[in-house]
Amino acid sequence: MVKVGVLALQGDYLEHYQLLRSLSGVEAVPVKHPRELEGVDALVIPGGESTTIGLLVRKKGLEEPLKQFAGEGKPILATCAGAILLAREVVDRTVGETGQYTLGLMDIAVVRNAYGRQRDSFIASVTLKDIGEVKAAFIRAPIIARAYGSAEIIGFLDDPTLGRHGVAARQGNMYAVTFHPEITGDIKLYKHIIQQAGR
Amino acid sequence: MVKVGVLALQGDYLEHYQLLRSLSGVEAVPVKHPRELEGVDALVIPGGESTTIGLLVRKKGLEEPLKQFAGEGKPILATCAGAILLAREVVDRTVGETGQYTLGLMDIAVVRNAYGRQRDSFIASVTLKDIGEVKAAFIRAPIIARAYGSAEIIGFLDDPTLGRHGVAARQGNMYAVTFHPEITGDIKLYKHIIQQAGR
Amino acid sequence: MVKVGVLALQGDYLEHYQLLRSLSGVEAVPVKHPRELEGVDALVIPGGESTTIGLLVRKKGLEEPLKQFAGEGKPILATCAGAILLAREVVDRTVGETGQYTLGLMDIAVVRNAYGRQRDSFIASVTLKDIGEVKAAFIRAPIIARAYGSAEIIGFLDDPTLGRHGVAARQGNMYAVTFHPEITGDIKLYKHIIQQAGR
Amino acid sequence: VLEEGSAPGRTVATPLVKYGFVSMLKGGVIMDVTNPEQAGIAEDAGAVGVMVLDKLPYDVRMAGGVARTADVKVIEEVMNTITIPVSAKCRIGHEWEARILEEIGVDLIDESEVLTPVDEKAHIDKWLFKTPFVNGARSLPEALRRIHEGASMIRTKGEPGTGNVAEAVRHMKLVNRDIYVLNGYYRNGDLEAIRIYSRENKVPYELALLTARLGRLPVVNFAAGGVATPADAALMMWLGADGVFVGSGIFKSSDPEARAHAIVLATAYWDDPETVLEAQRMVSEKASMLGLDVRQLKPEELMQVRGE
Amino acid sequence: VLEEGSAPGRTVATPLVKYGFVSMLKGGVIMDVTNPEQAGIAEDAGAVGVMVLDKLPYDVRMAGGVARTADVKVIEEVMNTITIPVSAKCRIGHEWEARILEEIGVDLIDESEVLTPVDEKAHIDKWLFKTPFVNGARSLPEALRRIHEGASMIRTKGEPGTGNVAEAVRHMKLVNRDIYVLNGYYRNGDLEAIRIYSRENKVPYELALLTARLGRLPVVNFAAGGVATPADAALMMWLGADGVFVGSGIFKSSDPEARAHAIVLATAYWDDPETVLEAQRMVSEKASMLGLDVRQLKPEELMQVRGE
Amino acid sequence: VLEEGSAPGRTVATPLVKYGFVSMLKGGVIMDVTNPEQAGIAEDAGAVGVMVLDKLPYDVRMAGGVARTADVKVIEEVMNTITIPVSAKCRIGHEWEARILEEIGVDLIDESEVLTPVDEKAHIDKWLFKTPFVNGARSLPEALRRIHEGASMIRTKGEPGTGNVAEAVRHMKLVNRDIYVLNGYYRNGDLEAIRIYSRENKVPYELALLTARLGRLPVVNFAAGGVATPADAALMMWLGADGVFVGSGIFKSSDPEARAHAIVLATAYWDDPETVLEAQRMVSEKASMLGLDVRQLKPEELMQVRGE
Repeated sequence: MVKVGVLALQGDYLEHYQLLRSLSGVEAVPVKHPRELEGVDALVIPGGESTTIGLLVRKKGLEEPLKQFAGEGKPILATCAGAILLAREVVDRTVGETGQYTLGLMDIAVVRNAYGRQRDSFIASVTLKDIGEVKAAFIRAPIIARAYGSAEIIGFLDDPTLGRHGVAARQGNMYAVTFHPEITGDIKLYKHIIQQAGR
Repeated sequence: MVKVGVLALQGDYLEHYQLLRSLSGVEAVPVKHPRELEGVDALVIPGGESTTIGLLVRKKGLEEPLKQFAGEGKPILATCAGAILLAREVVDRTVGETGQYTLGLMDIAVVRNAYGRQRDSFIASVTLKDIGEVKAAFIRAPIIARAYGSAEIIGFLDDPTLGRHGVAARQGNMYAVTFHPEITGDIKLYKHIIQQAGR
Repeated sequence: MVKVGVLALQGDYLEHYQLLRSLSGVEAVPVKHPRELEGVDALVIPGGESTTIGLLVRKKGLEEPLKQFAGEGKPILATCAGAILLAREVVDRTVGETGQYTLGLMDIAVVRNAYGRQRDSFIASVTLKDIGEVKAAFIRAPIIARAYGSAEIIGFLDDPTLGRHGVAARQGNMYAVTFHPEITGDIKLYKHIIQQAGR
Repeated sequence: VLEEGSAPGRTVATPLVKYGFVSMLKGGVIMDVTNPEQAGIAEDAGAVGVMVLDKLPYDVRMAGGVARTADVKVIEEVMNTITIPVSAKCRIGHEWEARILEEIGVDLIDESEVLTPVDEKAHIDKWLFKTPFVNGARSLPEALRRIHEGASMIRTKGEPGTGNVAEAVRHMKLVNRDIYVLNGYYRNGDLEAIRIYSRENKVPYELALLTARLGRLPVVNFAAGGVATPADAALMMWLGADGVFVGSGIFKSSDPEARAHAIVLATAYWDDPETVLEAQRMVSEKASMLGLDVRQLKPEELMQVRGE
Repeated sequence: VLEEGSAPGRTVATPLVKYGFVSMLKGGVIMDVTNPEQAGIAEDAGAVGVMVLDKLPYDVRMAGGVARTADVKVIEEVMNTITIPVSAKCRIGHEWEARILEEIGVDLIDESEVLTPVDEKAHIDKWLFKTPFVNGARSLPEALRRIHEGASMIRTKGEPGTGNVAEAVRHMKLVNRDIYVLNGYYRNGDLEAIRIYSRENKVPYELALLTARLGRLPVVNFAAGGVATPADAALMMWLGADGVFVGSGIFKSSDPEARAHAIVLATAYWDDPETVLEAQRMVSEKASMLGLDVRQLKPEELMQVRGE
Repeated sequence: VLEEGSAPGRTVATPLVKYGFVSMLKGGVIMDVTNPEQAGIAEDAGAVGVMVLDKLPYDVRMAGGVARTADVKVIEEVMNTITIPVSAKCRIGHEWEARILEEIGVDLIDESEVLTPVDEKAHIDKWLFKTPFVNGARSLPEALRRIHEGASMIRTKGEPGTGNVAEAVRHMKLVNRDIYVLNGYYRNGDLEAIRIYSRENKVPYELALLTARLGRLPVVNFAAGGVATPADAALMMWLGADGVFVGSGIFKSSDPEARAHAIVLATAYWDDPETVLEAQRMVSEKASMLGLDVRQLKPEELMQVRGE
């Protein structure tokens, strides 16, 4: 019985929560307070507004627990806003420097709202190294511009204006994806993570 | 340009009429009075209530024109009520002898309402000799119990209670079928008849 | 299949559009953006307000595409406001110099509102060299005062006050007429142009 | 009703089958009967079907009281006497009377305002039945609501049991005009107007759209209520009816055989004046049923207001 | 208007000529102006015509008193300043103001409810004029009555001088819907319904029939009353207007040049969102005229009720 | 929006994409702003989005006149200042203002009763847009009608600009109760009751059925109208709102930064009394906006009655 946590501060933690519960051999728990992190083997950070989530992480003193959670090498799956939260560098397509707070746990550079406004959101399939093909929704999605240090980009997509660009990255047990598999109901990524949780 | 007549006294002459018009090289005309029979190369008798149509044929003096129409060897396609009208012998599954009037142009014996009531109507495919497979609706359909003289049964169907039984017959250029191809929109039978009309 | 364009910025492009569509072997397309000029073999410029059309031509960057369209020697038929648009010189009967913008593709001088106000509009027949007699409506029509360079006047009309004056001109494949054949529904001019489009 | 040994792909009772059945009735006359003798007369007169009742609408009106489905045995005798389709009325909202009629194999069920309803608010959900249903309608919205519940056939309500065809004419024209109105919107691409229409009149949008596109009711539409003479029948056909129901008009007159025969004739040949005349000759005005002028009825005597 | 030496068969001012003229205005904007400067601005902005008034509708509303045709000299100056068609309003029923406008060669006359009418019951008989006329209409019957009197062009009345386009939207949809209704009848061959319609609404049968056949108004139809922003203009074109009249919306705002230009653009390219946006950018909400919510007006302040 | 070189099967703007977007707003607060500075404050306070208006509802109420969409340039400045989703209000029924908002790339459009409607009868057909829409609702039927027109998100209307959350509470409970009622019918297999419900309340049957099955609104549902304190926000979340709109409550108070921040906190942690308390501490009663007791408003001042 693997205990997977879902960071439930803001956004669509509910979709993750229900998909995980539909998997056998998994116990899904919502995480809002530091103390709900104990005994959690893996963590999922859902989509939403990264500025809001960042603010609440600091406000509720989740900063440290998350860092050492990552430090203990427990797997983390971050989607969209999650990815921004883990990135070290963040810029916005129009606003440029946002100076917003992030955990900065991964050595990646992220560009927010890369595809433009909400109406440019779309659904596409992406092939991820070691995981296979995933069908997902790109909602006001960012892109991973660069990966450096021990981080590597594990998924790409073609686009006429942006050319070839990164949409998924990995560093140790941390996975950052710019898309939403939970909207289309695709569960491959979760399975992969559960294995990572070992035992 | 083949001129095909549709007997338009009662029933669903309209469905025939529209399907025929959708065929190229065919001119469809509704027939209600004896004088509308001139210049007609082929005739279709639609579904409906055989007692009603029979009555009107006599009432409007179509009896003779139809007999000699058949006499001239012009092809006739009769569906369901039409088939009953051409039969020499007619009995009903429950009522037994009906003593209803028919043209009696074909040497066949017909049992009406053979499958039971309306709710026993169904849709099925039938293979007709020399014509191929036809998809049609059996609506309160009769069956052709026996064919004698120069008449022959050209289509069969299996049924648990009735066993193997006839559903289509032919005598010269007269075709009697117990089903409705015009309901499902199947046009093979028409094509076949048009060829029969020569030239 | 000749592809004829109608400049659909303002005015009665619809009348042209419907008449052209009623001709067999012609495909009529409305032109509002530069990109709708590709694959157009001939162009018709309809009646309307020349100042408005001129403004929109510049506003929507149709200036260049039209010049090189003419440069490629593809036939152009311009009616009334169209004629003004192609003229190099334009004056108004009362206002004198208007200093309004034109494409200036033809070496003709045009006098606007030559007949006076709207109530002086009329319907008459005109004989055009190489085309024959055309019945048309003169609506607040201009006149072609002079033709110089390679341009020549191909149609005349008598008037008690103006004497003999030009109402149609030609320069290469460009035809400028001061009247409206599409109001009376006369299609000779179109046929002539389609031939010009070759093939 | 699965029998022994069947190949794949033969199914019973789809909408298409019901549709097939009712379009066999087109151009015909269905007559109200209360016993086998009358049923026989109807068949001999050329009816394409009979409607079995306990009492003719006119008598229902006179007797008052509670009117229910006809006697089962009577219906069966009728079914064993004639060969044409047999239909029967059931009380509005009375699921089980309908269940029974299906059970005994009635060909067509009429959920009718002539009988005393058991539920003024809710009609029967007719998709649950294999037997096709026919319902009455005073206007297009009412018709579309019935189709939405699974009716395979529609008829005008008219004012039953009055021998006065005026209300039927009014309903028929009302239905036609709304159809043309929708058709007008549709052809001019004004879907918003269709949306507002279906909201204001409480009908499903898809059906309104379908009707707008077809330019006619998506199902067969008969005229009913107060038809008493061949001319009435011809008139209703002329107004676009696909066929005619005759209630008390025939068996409350004193020349039923001839009248039945004449109306059949007039219905079939409505667009041929000569034949209609011929039909008109077969009946006499003295013999027709005594009618009722609608303006004389008290509100709670109106049957057409039942159901909604 | 016989001049010297003419061949046979050239006639002036037939309906066709008028029709020709107004269809040249299609897809354009006609703006209310009170002096040549404003007229110039309008022309430079790409207007296809100007409407000369003594006071803008908003000021008419505020000033009260008797509103008449504009000054003749002003109209002529305007005619000598710009090259686009010049039109002017005259009081409802005032034959002679119209006569004069024709005399000075105005291209289009608007018999308008903005001015104080001299006869609420009878409009001018416009067949007697060579100059084309335009009239306002709140509904199709009103429009057909004006056409019956010889109007070559129709516009919605809306509620002038309020900068609120709601009434214009309401009128436009009313007109469209009636047309589709008639069209529906016509296509289904229900001439009787058209007959009843023209009786109930007091319009000539032939015109109703013609409209029913064409499926649109037999003459050009512009939107007017309360247009204040490019988006409003695009909305009206989207609703099927052939063009747009702008009253106080432009010269009562504080950015008239840009606004004029933007509305022209939005009208011409109404079906191209990008351009409409471009146009919307050229104006700012703070600068638009102060509007009036129709729910706040007293009945005798409504202009749209004048004439019938 | 076809770009160069694409593999098969990537489409934009399906309902799923809109649904995805709005569910990212869940648990968040969207604030009314009139300029970029306020937008900045909102973002720093942790808002998940801002609603751009020309005037705050309270001022709309005080100023009267015609209220339209905000200035396009203002909206764009806001979009270039903050990173969170930007939405704007448009007049009910004004297709083109919506068209424009889509064109400039607004993330969410609110067809709102705060602005002066151009058509009280018909809302915009929102299926024609890629940008998601949000509409106000006083009851479940009103909500389902908006969803039927393509709304991707619903909010309570409440009574805007009063700082009194009583009406919002009333609307929220009304919506919830109808859902439970439908849910009750559904679980007990009483589809007939659902049929009657959708007829009586003029809503499409399928949607009522879907709602009955899900036991909640098929789309995201926010609370709006009169929220003024963190406790109000927590209360609305407790009542089942997915998030909160705050109108004049924040920028009409005299401690906007703290209040904005506190409401964000209270919304996110509504089920944790401690945090709500913490949030309540960040504001003071003296500083909140001066409210209006609904019992004191005149009928034609009510905004919640617009549209239907």
